[in-house]
Amino acid sequence: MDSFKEIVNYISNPTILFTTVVLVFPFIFPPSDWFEKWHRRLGLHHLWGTKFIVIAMLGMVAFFMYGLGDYNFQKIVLKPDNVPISGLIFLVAFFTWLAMNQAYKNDERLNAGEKPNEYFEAPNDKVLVWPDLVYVELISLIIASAFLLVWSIGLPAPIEEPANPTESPNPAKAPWYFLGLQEMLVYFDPWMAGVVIPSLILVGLMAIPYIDRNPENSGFFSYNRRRLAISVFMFGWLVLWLMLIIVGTFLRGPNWNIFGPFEYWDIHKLEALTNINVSEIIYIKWLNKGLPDSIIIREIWGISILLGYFLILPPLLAKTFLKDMYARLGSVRYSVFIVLILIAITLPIKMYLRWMFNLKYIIAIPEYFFNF
Amino acid sequence: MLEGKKTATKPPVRKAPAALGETVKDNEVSRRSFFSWLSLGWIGFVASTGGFFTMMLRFFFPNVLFEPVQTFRAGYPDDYIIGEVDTKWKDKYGVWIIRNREGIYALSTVCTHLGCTPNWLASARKFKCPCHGSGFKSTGINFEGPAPRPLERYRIVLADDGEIIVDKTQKYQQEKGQWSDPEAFLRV
Amino acid sequence: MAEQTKKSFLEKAAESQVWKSIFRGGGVPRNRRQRMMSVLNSVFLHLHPVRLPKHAVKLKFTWCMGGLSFFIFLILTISGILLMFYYRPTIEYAYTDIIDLAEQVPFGIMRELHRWGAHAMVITVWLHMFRVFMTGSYKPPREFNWTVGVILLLLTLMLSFTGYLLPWDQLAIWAITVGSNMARAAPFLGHEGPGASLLAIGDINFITMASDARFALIGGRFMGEAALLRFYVLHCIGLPFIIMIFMSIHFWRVRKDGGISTPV
Amino acid sequence: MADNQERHYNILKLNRAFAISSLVFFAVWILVFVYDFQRPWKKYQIEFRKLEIEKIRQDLYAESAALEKNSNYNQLVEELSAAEKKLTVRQNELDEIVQQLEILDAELYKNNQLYQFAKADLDVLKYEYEKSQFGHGGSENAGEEYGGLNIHVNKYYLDVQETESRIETVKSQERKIRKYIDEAKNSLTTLTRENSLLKRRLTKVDPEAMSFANKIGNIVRDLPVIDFIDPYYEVKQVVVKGLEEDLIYMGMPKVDRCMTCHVGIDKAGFEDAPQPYKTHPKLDFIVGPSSAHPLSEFGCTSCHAGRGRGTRFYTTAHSPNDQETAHRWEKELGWEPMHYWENPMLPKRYTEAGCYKCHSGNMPLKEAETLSLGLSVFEKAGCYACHQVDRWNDLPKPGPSLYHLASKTNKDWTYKWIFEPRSFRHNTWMPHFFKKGNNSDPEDLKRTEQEVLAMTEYLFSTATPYKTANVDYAGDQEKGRVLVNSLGCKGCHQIQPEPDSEYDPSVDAIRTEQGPNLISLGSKVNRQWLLGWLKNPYSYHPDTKMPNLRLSDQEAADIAAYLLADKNKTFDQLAVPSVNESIVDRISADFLSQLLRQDQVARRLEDMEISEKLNYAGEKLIGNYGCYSCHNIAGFEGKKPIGTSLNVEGSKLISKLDFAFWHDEIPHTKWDWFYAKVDKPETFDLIPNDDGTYAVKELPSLDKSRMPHYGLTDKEIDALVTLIMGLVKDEIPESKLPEKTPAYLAVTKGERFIHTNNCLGCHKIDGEGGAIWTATAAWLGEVAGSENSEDISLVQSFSPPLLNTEGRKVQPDWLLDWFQNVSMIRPHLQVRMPSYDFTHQEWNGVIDYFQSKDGLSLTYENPHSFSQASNSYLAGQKVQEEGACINCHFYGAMKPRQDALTWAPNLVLTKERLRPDWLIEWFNNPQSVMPGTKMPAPYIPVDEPINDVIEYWGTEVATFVGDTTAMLYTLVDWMWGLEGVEDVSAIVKAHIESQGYGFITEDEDEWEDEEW
Repeated sequence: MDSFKEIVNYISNPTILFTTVVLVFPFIFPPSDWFEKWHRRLGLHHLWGTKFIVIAMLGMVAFFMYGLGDYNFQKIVLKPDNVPISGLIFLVAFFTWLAMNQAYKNDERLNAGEKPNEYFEAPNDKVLVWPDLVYVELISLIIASAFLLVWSIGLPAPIEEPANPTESPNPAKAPWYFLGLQEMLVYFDPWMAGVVIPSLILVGLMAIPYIDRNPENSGFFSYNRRRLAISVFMFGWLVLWLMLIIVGTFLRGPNWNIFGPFEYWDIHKLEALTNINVSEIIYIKWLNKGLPDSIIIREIWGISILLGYFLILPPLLAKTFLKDMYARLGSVRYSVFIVLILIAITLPIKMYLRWMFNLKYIIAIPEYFFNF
Repeated sequence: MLEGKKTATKPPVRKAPAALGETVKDNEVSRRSFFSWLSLGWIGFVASTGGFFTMMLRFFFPNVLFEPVQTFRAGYPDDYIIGEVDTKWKDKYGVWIIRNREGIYALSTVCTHLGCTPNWLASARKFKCPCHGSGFKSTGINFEGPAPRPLERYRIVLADDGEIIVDKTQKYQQEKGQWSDPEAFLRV
Repeated sequence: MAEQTKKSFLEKAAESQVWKSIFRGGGVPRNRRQRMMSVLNSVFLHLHPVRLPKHAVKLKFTWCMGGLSFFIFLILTISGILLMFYYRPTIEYAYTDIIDLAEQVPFGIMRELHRWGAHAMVITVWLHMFRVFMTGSYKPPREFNWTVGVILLLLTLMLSFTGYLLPWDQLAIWAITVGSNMARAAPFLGHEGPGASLLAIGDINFITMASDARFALIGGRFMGEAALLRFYVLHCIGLPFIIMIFMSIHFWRVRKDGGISTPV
Repeated sequence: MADNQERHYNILKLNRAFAISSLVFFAVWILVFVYDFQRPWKKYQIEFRKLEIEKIRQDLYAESAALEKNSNYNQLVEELSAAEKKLTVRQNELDEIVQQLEILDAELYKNNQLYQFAKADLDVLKYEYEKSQFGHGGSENAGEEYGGLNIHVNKYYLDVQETESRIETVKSQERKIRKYIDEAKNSLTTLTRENSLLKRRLTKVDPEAMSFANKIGNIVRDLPVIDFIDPYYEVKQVVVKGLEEDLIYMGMPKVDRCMTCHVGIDKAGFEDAPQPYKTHPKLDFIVGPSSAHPLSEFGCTSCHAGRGRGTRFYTTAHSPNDQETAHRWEKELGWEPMHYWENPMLPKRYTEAGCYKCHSGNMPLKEAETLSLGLSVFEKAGCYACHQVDRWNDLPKPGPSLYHLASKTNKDWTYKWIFEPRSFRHNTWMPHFFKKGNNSDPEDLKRTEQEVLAMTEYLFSTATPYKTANVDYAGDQEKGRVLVNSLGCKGCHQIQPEPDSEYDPSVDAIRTEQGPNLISLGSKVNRQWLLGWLKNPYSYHPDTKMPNLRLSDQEAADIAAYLLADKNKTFDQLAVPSVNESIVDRISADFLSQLLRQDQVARRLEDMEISEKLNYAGEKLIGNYGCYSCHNIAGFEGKKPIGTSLNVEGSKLISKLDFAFWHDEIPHTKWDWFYAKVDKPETFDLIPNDDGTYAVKELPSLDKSRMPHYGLTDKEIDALVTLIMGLVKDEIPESKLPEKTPAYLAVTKGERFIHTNNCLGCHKIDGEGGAIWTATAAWLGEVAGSENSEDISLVQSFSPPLLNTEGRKVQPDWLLDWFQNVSMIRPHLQVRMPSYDFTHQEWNGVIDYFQSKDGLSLTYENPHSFSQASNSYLAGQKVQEEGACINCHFYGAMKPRQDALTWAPNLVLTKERLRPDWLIEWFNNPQSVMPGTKMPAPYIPVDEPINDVIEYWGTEVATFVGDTTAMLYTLVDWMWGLEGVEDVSAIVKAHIESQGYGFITEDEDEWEDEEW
């Protein structure tokens, strides 16, 4: 069994975990025909069948039960403020399944030329709110209240030692719903991870209805006809948001080092964190001279890379891969969409640059706190 | 915002007399006068709202702070000998003041490993942490033991009367490239 | 008397002038009209339309997450107001008041209810948004209500964040320290943000530790008394006030935009 | 648009109304911003900034002028330019060095990075390796990997070090080249430091000295709305941790914002600026950052009181020093009394009240003259006897004992004295209970006369006899007069028949009032009592402060004869009224009715004889007036004092002070109430009329204010009010109090003991005290003529000795012995150290005080050892010979060579008495130890050629040449070897009786030059 723990610990390393998830993701949530083909061929569509959710839930429960027998796992999972995240894992898994299950069923109906499941009730075939909805609501309220009360009795709210601004706990973590952002701090400076990215997430979310102009499939679950939209959303929601939260909560330990779920939080654990900037690579490693004094000359390479990424890539894509999309969205919507997507993609890009080349900053101007 | 207000209020005011000059019969409304009165009204209203929000914003910055003083006066540059680590503020403020040929800097006495307080070993010319043996050079750079990064430096500037002021609110970390900040190092 | 009329006490009560004046003549709805009127005549139920598509009452479709979010918000409001009777937002008292809630105050479980409810609300709001996305319910004419929803999501997170500081323990201040340190890196507005050092005239820097965005948030250069008070006021008055305004808009727009989304 | 259906208003009108209302609204907003921006303190800061600029400019001007005149400076400037010229020749070398450094820096950067990377990897491997050792997983070949990488890392480290040393070499080359220029620059910087600092300061405050950007910034930083960022004009404050503002429910740390307007308060150089810009006086002592009371630790209101958080003149609760100031403030600053703050600022004259809350154990308080005077008066006047204050709980009653009054004086005198003490002795501390504003009606006078008669009757009927040995020497008045002047009586007593119109009360002046003014004793006491008292005061009153002067019977008789010769005829002729039974009945009835019904009272009175009534009334009246609080009176032992306890009087709520009918005439402040109460205690029994006269309130006799009238001067009353305002309940944490070291406690206790027992009436310590010197001078004038009495050094030599360095000076066990058994030390002195009946503990307290004051804490020392065969002893013998100590000092029975005028202590006493260390200090510089002493520093060879020393001083002395201390120790050794008679008093007495002092009355100058 120890070897199982070691395997789990091993694959918990973000390099492996993230790479796996990124590689598998398009096959689970195929954004295009090609992936769709393999999705079917690999039988991944069975994931959304009724059998699977039973197996998955049982499996997850079994994993947690097994894990709770381990001191380290128990310690991190049963930390009062982490309990909701365990709940979140189950809930998200279930509801993702529920949504996809209904979506696939509807897709089949649509493919068969039928109306979606939700349509069976013709517009005139309505029900009165009293008592059906009111009653359902009342019952939900009762169940939810009872659930919260049980939770409250069962799990005391945490109260740790009194606040001490001079003695920081190790690790010091933000509230769990912001841990995704804190995780990004490893790869970005605070102005990006803490300000720009959250703002863009909000802007991006608000922009969804204005960019996704596909008029179809409103009011019922479906996948096929919105697969790009859903795939992109799912990637952001499940991978970039929830997975980073889970990593930040369960896997980040002292000195913000990565610890597997069954690993002891050893404060002495070390990770080589020596990183290097693009300018240093170019001037010192390659050109073998000192860094130039002028900031512009020093950072011209990084600036060029970034300008190329944000100014040249979008039109290039518009002419090639995303030709259809460009035509559909028009230039303004396309620009907004592509910039948001490109910024979102910088996160995985920077992650891999860090893991592979120890790259710290593409542009490093600490003089003005401008590091990217 | 203020500037916007000033420039924006002018044109309608100039227009107003012209509008008033026209004879307005009963219910007939001149488009121009309608426009200028209305816009004047809106400009005034928006500006006032601006005033309200400015007030709201300013309200969040009190005129005095009740925070403990984090700065202290550390005597004059001449009190420090070139090449020596001065430990006289260690107990009271948790700061070493070191003068080298170029100038003076203030090092935090908190070991970057687990926060113990290292000792200055004058004969070996190094800071040695008694807890886990981390060693730092007189610059604060870590060179032995488990400490992951150099000691932090504090802001150090000259007061009007030439006395050194050490400000512990501002820290400079070498690994972040902050030691090159002009206030991380006092040139004398 | 009871024998003569053969009406139960409740029935009699429902016919009294007092009952009728309060419930606008409503008894237990027994026919279609009464069922409609019971919704129309109640200020609370009036939130609902009178009639709904069938799938709107199916949990499988709605997940009930929006309703639960609102309901948990109500639980949080009530438990929060109760907590305010014992909790004093000062660095002297905050921590010990929280201890007393657990140790001494009758039904101090209110604090657990509040805390876990807050976590639950964050989750239900997320899931609500997830469901709305998956059913494509943000599409015209509901774009703006989706935007309002995003604002509500943000406000929910901010409410939870501001509440996190109030116990004034290590967990609280360090979580908030880590969180609010982001503000000091805000471009141009934080003293460690890109460009902040450019906002200067001569020797005078305009964005400093005592004048940046983080200062406005925590009311000081360090996490301290002012931060606690500011977070408390935001948590108990400021943000609830704003979120209620946006919730009203949200609910109103749900009705005005045609109720729950349905397949065309 | 065109059709206006369903409309009521003309839209144009509405638009117009909207436009106008929103413009007005906007104008109101501008007003709001202006209101918020215009803080009253700003104008003071603006004004102060001008003052500061002016001052720095002046300083800078002066400094620059001084610099230009400094030849050193001009020379350095020239040197520098020469060095710079020289350097241009070697510019190529420098350029090359710069290039080299650039390359080397890049190399170092790279090497360092390689090293850091490798090191980080190594550390990880090390951890992995250690973990694998521990059995917690980790790769198995971690050890090998670790070892392999370690070699790499070490190599990289060597690379780094190598580059570093190369950089150091290049840099040292550069330094060598720049050596001269650097040196010149450094010395120039040192020379111009003050100048450049002033310039720096000027650029911070003076817009004209600022760069263009800063000039703009200087304006922008104080603009409305953004003036939170880094304003120049700002609310300044000090948060005083530990000192709390009493907010009834709880204490809150003090927050003082006074320096927001009093901007210059801690900046030296604005001593002459007008308020509120003035520098605080005595910055080195208080307020200054390095003083004992820095502003940041004590704030302002902890001493001055007031509403520290205020930033406006009114809201800070300023208090005017006098009515004139109040009117000026009202006019100029819109001031009015701040009624909503219990502790308004203390007026300037009562400021020292703030010192007391921390320094309540001291006497005197340094730098607090008024408060010290207040303490002195409070103790002297015996306020503490009626008004309990913890500080004085242990003191005996301030007045003389009346247990044996009948043996001391007679009834008539007693009656007249009680009725009006100042008619007998103009400056007595015994206060007036009668003939006050509230009991001077003819009716009142009649009653009070009978009251005094009753009290006198009681005192005499309860008095027990005072037994003294019957002395029958005839006294000589003249001799007595000389004795009174020379023995030291005047350290504590005055003989001052008329009031001194220029009397200026001070702690020092009150020292001569320790005992009563010795006038008109002939009208007061009987001779037998006086003789007994003079011989041994303790036999009459064990608690008296009057010590025993060890008078012989003859001396006592002489003094008594002198003192009794003075009579007060006017006083003697005052009539004593006869007993008026009906009034005595009324008085007795007043008291009886407190216990009995009216009919019972009448019956009781019928049953009583007149003497019984007098005794009864007398006893009750003594209780009523509280006479027993100050005097020992039979039947009142252990009774509580009658006055209000004043322990926290300064913190009393003003609403608890009854101003009665005084609405405008007395400002309603605590201090004005106290002033009125002390100045004229019956004030609040009176009703002021418009014409300046008073009516008396309708009060039963026993309800009238009993507080007596002391006839104090304004200065004394102010001092007392200062003290009372200082008696507050504030809790001061230990951290703010002087550190309670044993030495501090000993000194504090000692100072108070010394004050209470008036040691400084005779002695001077560190320049304080010595009230007796005037008497000494007077005596000198009589025995040796005015030219001698004007010679201050002579006066000093005939006055009690200075006690500077007493702790270091004497051996403590000798001092204790001597205190308890006083013997002659200074043979020429007439003035006598009295014998006190202090306990061992009290004497030890005094010794501890002396020692602690001098920084000594040891109580036991090794005795000084010496050998009569040693070089040192022999050398000492030579030195004393050459120094001719015998000229002034007794060597046992051997009389000094010179006249008694210059005589000095018997050196045989020294080994028992003095500490060798102190003797060295003394020999080195007698004047610095005891300024004005007649002792010269012993002459010893210091710079003379060694052969001369051997020739003139002998080989023994020569061995000590070059070591002054050792040389002086030879004298110590010699003295320790000196044996002989210790008590030379008989010799001295015989000599002075036969030959006198040998005062030189002619040709004073020559005398001084030759001898000293």
